[in-house]
Amino acid sequence: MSEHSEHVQSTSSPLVYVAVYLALLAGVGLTIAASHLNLGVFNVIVVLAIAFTQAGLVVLYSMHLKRGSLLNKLSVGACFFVLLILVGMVLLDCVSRAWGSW
Amino acid sequence: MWLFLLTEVMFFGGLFTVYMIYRNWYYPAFVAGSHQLSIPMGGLNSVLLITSSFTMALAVWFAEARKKSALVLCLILTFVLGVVFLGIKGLEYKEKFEKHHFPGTHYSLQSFINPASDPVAVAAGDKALPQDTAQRTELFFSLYFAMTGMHAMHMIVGMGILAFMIFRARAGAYTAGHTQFVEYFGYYWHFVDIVWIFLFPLLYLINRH
Amino acid sequence: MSQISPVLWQFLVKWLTNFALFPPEASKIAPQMDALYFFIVLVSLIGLTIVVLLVASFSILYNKERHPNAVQIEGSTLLEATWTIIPLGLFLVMFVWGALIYFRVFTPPANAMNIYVVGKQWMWKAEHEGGQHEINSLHVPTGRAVQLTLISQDVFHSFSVPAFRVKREVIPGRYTTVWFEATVPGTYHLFCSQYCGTSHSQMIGDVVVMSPEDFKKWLASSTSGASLAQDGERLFASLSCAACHNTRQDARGPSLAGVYGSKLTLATGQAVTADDAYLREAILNPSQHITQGYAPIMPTYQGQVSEEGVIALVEYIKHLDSDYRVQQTTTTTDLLPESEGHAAPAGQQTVTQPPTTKGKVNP
Amino acid sequence: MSSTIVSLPDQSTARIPKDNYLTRENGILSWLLTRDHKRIGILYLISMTFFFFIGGALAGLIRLELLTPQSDLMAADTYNKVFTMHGVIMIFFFLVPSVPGALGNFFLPMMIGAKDLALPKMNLASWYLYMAGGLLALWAMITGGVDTGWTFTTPLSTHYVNTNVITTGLAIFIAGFSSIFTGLNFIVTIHKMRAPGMTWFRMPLFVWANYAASILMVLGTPVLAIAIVLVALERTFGIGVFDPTKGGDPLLFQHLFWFYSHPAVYIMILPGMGVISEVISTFSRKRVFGYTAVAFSSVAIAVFGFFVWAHHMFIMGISNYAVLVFSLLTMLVAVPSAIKIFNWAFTLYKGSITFETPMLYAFGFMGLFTIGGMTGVFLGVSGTDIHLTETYFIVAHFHFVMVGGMLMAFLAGIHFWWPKMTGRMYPEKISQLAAVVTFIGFNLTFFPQFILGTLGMPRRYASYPPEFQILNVFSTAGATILGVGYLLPVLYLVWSLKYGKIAGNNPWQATGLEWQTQSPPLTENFATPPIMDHEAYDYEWLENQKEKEVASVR
Repeated sequence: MSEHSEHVQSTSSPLVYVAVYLALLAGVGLTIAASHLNLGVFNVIVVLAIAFTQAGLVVLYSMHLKRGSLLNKLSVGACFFVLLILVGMVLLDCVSRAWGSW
Repeated sequence: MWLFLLTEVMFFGGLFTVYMIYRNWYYPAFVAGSHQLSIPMGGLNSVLLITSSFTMALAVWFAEARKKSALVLCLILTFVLGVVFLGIKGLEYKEKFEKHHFPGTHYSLQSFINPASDPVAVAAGDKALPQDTAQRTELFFSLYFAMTGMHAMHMIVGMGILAFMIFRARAGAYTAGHTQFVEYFGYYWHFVDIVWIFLFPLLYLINRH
Repeated sequence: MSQISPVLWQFLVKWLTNFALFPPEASKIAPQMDALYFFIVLVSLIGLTIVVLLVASFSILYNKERHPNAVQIEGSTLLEATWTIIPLGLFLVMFVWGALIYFRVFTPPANAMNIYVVGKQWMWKAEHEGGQHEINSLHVPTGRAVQLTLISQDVFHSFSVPAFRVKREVIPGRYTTVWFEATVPGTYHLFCSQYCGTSHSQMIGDVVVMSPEDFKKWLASSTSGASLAQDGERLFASLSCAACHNTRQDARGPSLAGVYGSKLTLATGQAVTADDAYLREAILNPSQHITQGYAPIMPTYQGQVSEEGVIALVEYIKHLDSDYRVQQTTTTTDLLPESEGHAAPAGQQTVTQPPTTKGKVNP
Repeated sequence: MSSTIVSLPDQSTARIPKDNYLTRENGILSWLLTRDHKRIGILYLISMTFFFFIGGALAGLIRLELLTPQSDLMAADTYNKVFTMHGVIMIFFFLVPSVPGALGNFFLPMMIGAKDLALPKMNLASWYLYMAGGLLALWAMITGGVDTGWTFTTPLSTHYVNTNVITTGLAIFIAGFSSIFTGLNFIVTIHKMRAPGMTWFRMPLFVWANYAASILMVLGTPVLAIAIVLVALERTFGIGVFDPTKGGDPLLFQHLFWFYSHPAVYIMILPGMGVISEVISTFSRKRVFGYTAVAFSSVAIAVFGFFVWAHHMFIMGISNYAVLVFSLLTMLVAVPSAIKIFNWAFTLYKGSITFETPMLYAFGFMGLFTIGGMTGVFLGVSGTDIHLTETYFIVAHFHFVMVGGMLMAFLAGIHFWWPKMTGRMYPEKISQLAAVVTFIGFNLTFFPQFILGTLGMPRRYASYPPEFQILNVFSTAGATILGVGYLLPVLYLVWSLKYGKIAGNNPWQATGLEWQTQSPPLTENFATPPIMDHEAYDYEWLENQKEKEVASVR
């Protein structure tokens, strides 16, 4: 499974990983804390925002996307776009069914 | 490898879509279902998986730095953390089976119709749900089992590869410059971690106040 | 040869006598839909002719014998733009036109006469308000908007009447509606067009369109003795609904008189209109449809009432606002006020839409 | 046809090159364990021909049954199983892998001047997965069949049938992996393995088309996989996700299913469009008119392809708002196809056209695909969709696109590249006859179905009202002719393996890199790695090249 042939020695120091690790642990703590607050609809938004930040950290640093090729960045972008379409359009249908005919 | 992970994203994406819709429709049932899940266990699992992801990242780094024993140690740590994660998951599953929260013919609504009978529900301060709402908790548990099950399946596959890698790493296979396999496996393991990062708040942490 | 030819002959004769390119137009919407259909056919034909002409004439003009050396041409932005924009424009016209018709078909007029249809493997069951039941057939009058409220007991079916140009998926667990106004008396095909299992192709029937007078006669002759609402009343009593849903001061449930068609505020703060679909949901999944000010104590009737039962209950609640008994017994036939049937020409309903309430729902 | 561009070497002296990918290694194992993309392409070709004829035989049974209004040849449940398996086999085991699996595997690396695909082992794995899936599907068919229709509509497929749904689902799941692997491989190959000088806009349009299709495969297939997994879980455990009695929404399944299965239509047709671009350019000796427009329309189709899936569900109770949005987007996706058709037509303009078999198939494609595409508009327009959906109109529509479009393109490609694959020409006259027979048979089979659909005959009916019989008889008669049209190529192509004329390197005088090497090619494709120093479809470059060769020989 090789797709970047221009594989470089990823010399990012383990310090980055430690930082990411700590940030992720903090994220877990934060989500648990946030879920105990009563924020109404914002609960899910806050929780998802934290989750996306965490995922972003992992993707960018642990998975080296930040230093990855343009192709990788593009394809990740494309994938999230398509995923967004899937979730968004299905939700559009299911939510708007309740709106009645007009 | 990235492209392969993207297919995985779409695979789980389908599940998340289903989850989003039902959560939107049957929110009270999802809250009650979520309260049946144990935050300490789920939280501990989060920590475990994040740690294993960390050790995996270190493993990649050690492989590139050509430090064999450190690499093997990190891989073993990753593996052990994975085993513990699955063990805890197994305990959680076992509890659900005993309470008949596994969807299907034996599904029981007791904890939701009559929360007083269930210490977990009492602890969460759940009120009794009307029967029709309670029935929707089955959907929650369906999705819970489907999503965590798929996730666990990915972990089991990953740990199979991990075992193979430990074996090869001890023979010095990855510390001679060919680190790509370790690196790609690392991507896979991080992906599994990311899925859990989303699963944990979405399943365990619905409306805990 | 001598054996084959009579068969062939028969075929040809049959074909020539029965030949049709499209089914009879027997509803008000049919000519409108056919107009769009022929518009698209026309556009397609023109498009096809252009392509065929281009290919044929280029093939003749520039075949190798006549034109041994090809001239390399890069392309032409102007031409590209032409065949991007013209088709796009045409497609957009079709889209708007199609959408208008779509909403006409699926937005019933207010004064439509309601018939319930239950689909199950593998038959259609139609229930008229007057209690007339039909299996695999549907009798409707001409000149009157008929709204069908459809539901399936098991799998997806699809209620299709080609002569009316209407079709609607019949879904388990949810009412769908479609309406039409028949114009030409006759007997037409009724198909299930969504594959629904082994005997899918047997799930067919007849739609009988009658003149209003004949329809009255038919209603009178095929009544089962009790109207749908009366069936519903019986069920209402046997399920002891009235124990809570009554007009007493200390009633545990809201009174249902006049509830149909009214705007309700739910316990969740949502505003909804109590229509058929809402009533059905409220019977089967009550806790999500609690009216403001009441406790969620109503048990679910999921699995205890058949779809026909739910329909009867809905119909009963619908008629609670008035002295329905009098109405029903005197006349299932009064359901056909000749004057009203023509009052609101069907098609115009969608064009002048009343302002919507979508903002209020779903905060 | 008096004029032709075919230039064959002198038959008395010409020999098939001794060293080529077919002769390099021998024995069954050398085929079964090969990593050569060309051999894998041949494996795909053989196995999918096998599946095509099984699917075709089932189609024959369907048409025979529909000869009479009663269900007399088969009982209704048998008929249901037959059309289900026809759909499953034709779609998942023939159409989806056809052009990418056989022609794409074989020629895509050659066209970009690579010596193999980027991931040869994965390529072989994808063939094994394909075979595993295919055999599992056949096994499911033999041990009782499945009668849900290829769409597996819930709750019918989850609660109301007792047939091999899970086995068939598993077969499709496995085949899905095969198609993901192929797609992955193509994307990586196109990005990483292009020859020096092969810039993006020098790639043949066939490569562009396959690239677009690969994106769809990679991103769409997993969603189908999860839908199938959920159906299987529902059947085994009763998890209720699609069960209305438990609060599930059966429509959600259709959302997930069509999220893959609509783009799948483009997975099937896009590579076919790529073939047509190659063929039309070659036989009119001209660069494809508006190369960039055609290339980008492929990508546009791929992107828009993801937006339109719910037009399969207009009458199924999705919300009116969703209908509006999806109908509008469907109109947009029709435009790139129109662009392509017109560009192909204008490629002919001032060309120098000859009418060999591939070109005849390409003309057939253009006519039939135009009809197929336009009838798609009838179904994308929400108003007419109400009347026409779920009838024979839709059956005719997608057969025009899939069989009239895709299969014509596949046959065009097979004939076009046959000399390159085998080193021998197919017999020209009889193959032209086959092309014409196919075209006539096809129209006779499927055109009456448009009328049947407009008249309202629903699809998937084992028996039907007698007034529809005459058109059905026409259709069945046409199917017989069509069957002959498909059998002929198999016969004469096999015949040509031994007796065909020796083709030489470039019988069509085409410009693609694949034609600049020997036929059949070496295992490593090119003796020296090629350098792309000209634009795609540059016939003047080819002329110069020939002159140079002549000069150097002297």
